[in-house]
Amino acid sequence: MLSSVVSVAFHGVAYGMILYVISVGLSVTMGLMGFINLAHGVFAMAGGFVLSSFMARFGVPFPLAVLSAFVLVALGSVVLERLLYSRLYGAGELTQVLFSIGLILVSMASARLIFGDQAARVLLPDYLRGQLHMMGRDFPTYRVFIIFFSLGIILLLWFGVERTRWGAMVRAAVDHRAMAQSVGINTRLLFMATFALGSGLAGLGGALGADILPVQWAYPFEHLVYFLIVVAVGGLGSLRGPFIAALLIGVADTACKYWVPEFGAFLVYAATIGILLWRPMGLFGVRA
Amino acid sequence: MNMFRLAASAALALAATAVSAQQTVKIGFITSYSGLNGNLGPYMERAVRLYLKQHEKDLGGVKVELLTRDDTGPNPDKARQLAQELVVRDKVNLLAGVIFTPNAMAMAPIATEAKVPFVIMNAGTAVITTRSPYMVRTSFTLWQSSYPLGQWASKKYKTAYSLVSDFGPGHDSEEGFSKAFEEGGGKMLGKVRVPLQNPDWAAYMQRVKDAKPDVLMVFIPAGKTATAVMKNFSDLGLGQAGIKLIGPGDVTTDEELPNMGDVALGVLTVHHYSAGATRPQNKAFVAAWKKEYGQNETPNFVAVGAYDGAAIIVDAIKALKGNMDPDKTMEFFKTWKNPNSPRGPISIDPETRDIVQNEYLREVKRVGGQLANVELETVATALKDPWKEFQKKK
Amino acid sequence: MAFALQTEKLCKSFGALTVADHIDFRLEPGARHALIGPNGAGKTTFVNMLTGVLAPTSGSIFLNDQEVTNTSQAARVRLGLGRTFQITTLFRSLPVLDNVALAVAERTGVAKRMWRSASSCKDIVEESQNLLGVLGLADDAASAAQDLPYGKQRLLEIAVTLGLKPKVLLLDEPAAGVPSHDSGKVLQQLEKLSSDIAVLIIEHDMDLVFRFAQRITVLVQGQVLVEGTPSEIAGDKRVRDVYLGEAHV
Amino acid sequence: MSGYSADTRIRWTEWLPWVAAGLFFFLMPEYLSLGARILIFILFALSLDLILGYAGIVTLGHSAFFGLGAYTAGILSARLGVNDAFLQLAAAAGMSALLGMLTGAVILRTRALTLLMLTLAITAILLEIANKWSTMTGGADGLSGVQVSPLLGLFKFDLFGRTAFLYCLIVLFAAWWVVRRIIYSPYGAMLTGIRDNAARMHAIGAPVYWRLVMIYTVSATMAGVAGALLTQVNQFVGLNVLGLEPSGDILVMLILGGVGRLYGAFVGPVVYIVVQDTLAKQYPEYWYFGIGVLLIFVVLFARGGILGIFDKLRDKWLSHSRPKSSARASAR
Repeated sequence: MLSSVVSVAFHGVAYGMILYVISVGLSVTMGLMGFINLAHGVFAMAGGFVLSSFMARFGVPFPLAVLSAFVLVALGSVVLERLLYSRLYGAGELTQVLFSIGLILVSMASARLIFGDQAARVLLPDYLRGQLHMMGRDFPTYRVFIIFFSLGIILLLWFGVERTRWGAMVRAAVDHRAMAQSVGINTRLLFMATFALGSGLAGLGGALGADILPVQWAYPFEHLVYFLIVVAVGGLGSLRGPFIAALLIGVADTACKYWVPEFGAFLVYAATIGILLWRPMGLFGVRA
Repeated sequence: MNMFRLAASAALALAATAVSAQQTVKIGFITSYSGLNGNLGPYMERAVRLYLKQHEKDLGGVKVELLTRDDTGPNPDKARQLAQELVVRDKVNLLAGVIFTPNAMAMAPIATEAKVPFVIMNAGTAVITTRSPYMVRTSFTLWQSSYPLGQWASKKYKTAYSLVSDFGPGHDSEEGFSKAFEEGGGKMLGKVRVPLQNPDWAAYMQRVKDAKPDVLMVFIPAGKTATAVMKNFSDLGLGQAGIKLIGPGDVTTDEELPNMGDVALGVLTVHHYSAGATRPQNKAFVAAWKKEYGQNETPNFVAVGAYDGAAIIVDAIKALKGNMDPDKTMEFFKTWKNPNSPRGPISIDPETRDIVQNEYLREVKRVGGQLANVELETVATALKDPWKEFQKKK
Repeated sequence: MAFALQTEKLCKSFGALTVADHIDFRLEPGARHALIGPNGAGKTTFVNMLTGVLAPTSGSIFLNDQEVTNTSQAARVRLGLGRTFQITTLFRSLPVLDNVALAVAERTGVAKRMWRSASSCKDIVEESQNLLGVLGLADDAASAAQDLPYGKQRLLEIAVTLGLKPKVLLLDEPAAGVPSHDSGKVLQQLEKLSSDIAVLIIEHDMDLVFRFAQRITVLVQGQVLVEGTPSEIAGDKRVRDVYLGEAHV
Repeated sequence: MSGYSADTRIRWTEWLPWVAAGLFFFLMPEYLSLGARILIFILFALSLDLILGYAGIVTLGHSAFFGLGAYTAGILSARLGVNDAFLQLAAAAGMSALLGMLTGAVILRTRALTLLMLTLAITAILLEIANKWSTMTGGADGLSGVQVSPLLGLFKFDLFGRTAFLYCLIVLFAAWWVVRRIIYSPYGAMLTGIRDNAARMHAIGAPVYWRLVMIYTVSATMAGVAGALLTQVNQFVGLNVLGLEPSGDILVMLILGGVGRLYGAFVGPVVYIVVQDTLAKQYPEYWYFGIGVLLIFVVLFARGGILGIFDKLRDKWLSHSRPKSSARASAR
């Protein structure tokens, strides 16, 4: 019993980490820019495809391919932000919903045209395969890697937001947008940089997670609900909130599947409703 | 640039057949090009087009027109609307295609009411063909593969666990396998049904691992889900824990094998078709496929279901000389036999209008640097859908 | 005699910060009463407690001798308490007429009706037009509220509240943001208000306060400093200290 | 354009949809099944417009009511043998109203993303129930065996979809009439007030929350009727009537047509479904590319949806003849 608790916690945390790395950008862009960006999953999908095609076609080693996923997706998102998103800041949530659904459809069709119907092929390097044996249980090496790597990213991110000048500006802009503008923060540049970072992280998450959440052209729609739940339950504009929420969802989902698989996805949705009724702003929300 | 090639080849095929067109047989072809498992539709269409292209000269001047429609995934009302339009507006002689069970079920009343023969080329829930006397199936049922799988497994293993997707075919597979396994003296340690769209598989695999069965039977719809399952099976070390992975052929469909990589090696499945089968008819089929659609393309079980579906239609047209009276067509369908399908000899059971075929035990092996499902033995010959046979006995 | 509005030992604190400290306040029927005080004295908090936007920490509120400390905002409105907002709060995209009509319909209970057409509710439309006429907005009835000049928006704000036929009217800085040459117009309209209505005005414009009010309460740091007639207040040294002190700092 | 300044007489342009539907029936008899599908989605969009366009409630879970209505009608026939069309409609309306009232009472105190997620979670849970409770709902295989007796004992649902089309048209007409009355009523005016400024509505003494629950219930009822129609026309219910996808689709259709203007709910589904149907025949694997481009185009160049374009053109034209356009209570 105890050992199965350990396993459930472990798998849940690994899954939660992926969810967090993908979704945290969404929490920040939605909190900072007030943009209901349903198309966030597009960036995660792009990350997965970058990883897979770099490794399969150009023989790029795994670590470099992961890095490329982050960089390329971040750069690509800047183009989108300048061309499209920036025109719609403050355009009303309905317009943003319509736009982001349109973007999802276009990117799904494009991904299918370019990459075909199969899921992105990810062949992990040998040193990340197999199991680690600890405490009388086996733990898949790749998931252990995901947990530690994501933790590193998360700490780096938190440090950046809590301790740097850029972070201070972001926090100021999230809490008091008008004030931030009036004290001369270049919100245009700030938004762009933040958007790029958030999307880059999504790309990174999509690439890292491609072995667990297979990346295929239908990806942005399939996982949308989970990303949204993480953000809504965690609270907009917060870094900690979605982290707790992602872990909660990861562990709850895994526990439910392990012990009471006949309940399917009930638990996650019921928990979402419960938490949101208890705390309508999410666990750590700055604004609803 | 799939789209353009497809369109071009379609245009060519039509132009070619149009030369001596006195008579036209219209086929309303509904399948899934978009949405969940939208990747399967193109296999179906390509197979039909390939067969028509190979056999258009045998048609005696009768022109075949294929009207393709996208039902956008498991979307029964859409499928029904399309079928209705095809029948009413386009006045098709036949309906064909369909990946998903609910779509086929929703279309059944149309076939009955309009008396339009309906060739099901994939959807595999056993009960479908009972819903309309105008249905015939050229694909498979899940009982056909899962029941012999259970029989075979019960001879080699003592305990089993089943993991299936939570929808009709999944339920069929679970029931077929466990019935046979338990009849053969085996013991089911557990049965889990998994939501169709399930993000993370680790929890289920852990559950199975902790139950320590001899063998794990998996059915999930073909495609990327299968890859995810295989990877998790290997990541969690179920193989090292001494658990054998088996299933109907959907777990190791031919086109997904490259994505799975070495983790698939040694997986045993029972299915009616493998692209790697060495019978000459199949080699010819695979070669023609690669010639038509590219060297990296491989047909799969969806393709063969549709290929034989096209065969039954073409044979009917030949026999009836293009006069597709619905009842005569159905009479022809009911006695149809094809000893030379890429999957071996097949026929239609006159009573149930369902496919009768062989089932093969296969193992994933490396053949010439590529992974392939290699047929080891024939575990069932000329097998009728076991579910319907059991229903009769009741 | 019943008071139109009365508070007893009304307190509100946010954590360690006390913004209302045992306020005892009385508004007589038909009164013209002003509440003044330096910035941060707690005037807006006080108004928000009176109207039910904020719940007090302790103490009680009475409206015509009826305790309303815990009743909802909507219920207080039905008991005759109307308020305007410091920051203009209108139905910006709706026509001026509808801004008032919504309030009138709410008061008369017509707003719940789903089955007849709004524009055929002659009594509502006429009453709204009359109110607009009284406040000099008759010609603007068809414009969107957001298209009005700011001074007129302040008047519309009052018109909406008057549509509720309040017994007690709380005016939260009615002239805020209005150019000084226009604030006279606002005052003019205020002076025309029926004497049945008890008016409590919160205002920074001292000129307006002293011309309009018959009694003045001075609030400082959440406490009532002094209350009296305009001339008493004008002569009060403590009040002068507060304002002069503020002016010098 | 609703409220106390509105002219409530039916303008000649408002008859156009009905004339078009009539012409469609006679001129395109082969497209009637597509036509019935469009009518059903118009009704669904209309119900959404009532809460989204007029009361400002943004939801990703409106399929909960559509789906419940569809399953209620289906289960009534396939499991309980009640085949009377009007009984099925009434039952579907009743169940959806009940669900609307119950869920509305719980969730309508929240706003924005929270409300969006709560509505989404509710329809997702219903989807799970429909999937798991297969003895009642048929699960993922769908519920077949639904039958509808001939209407009034006379009109059978035929293969050409004539009866289905006219039946849907009549139900839609009735719903349109109800919705039109509501939005021009004091209640409708009050709803636009809530949408425009909920805080002000509180301050003039409106019990905002209960008013929202009420209209949410009305809207849910109507969505339930739309769902029941889909069941009756198809004689089948599939899981695809519940969950995120149908909710998102109907939201897109409505915004595409134009929100809060009554006829946006007519234009949106017509354009969306016709474009989808046409593109899907040409490019079955890539049709959603075209839809996506259409949506982005509308967002960038035609805020306020397709009807918004007409408004802009009219305003431009009017601005030549009149100095200033009058206030319009149109959508954001």
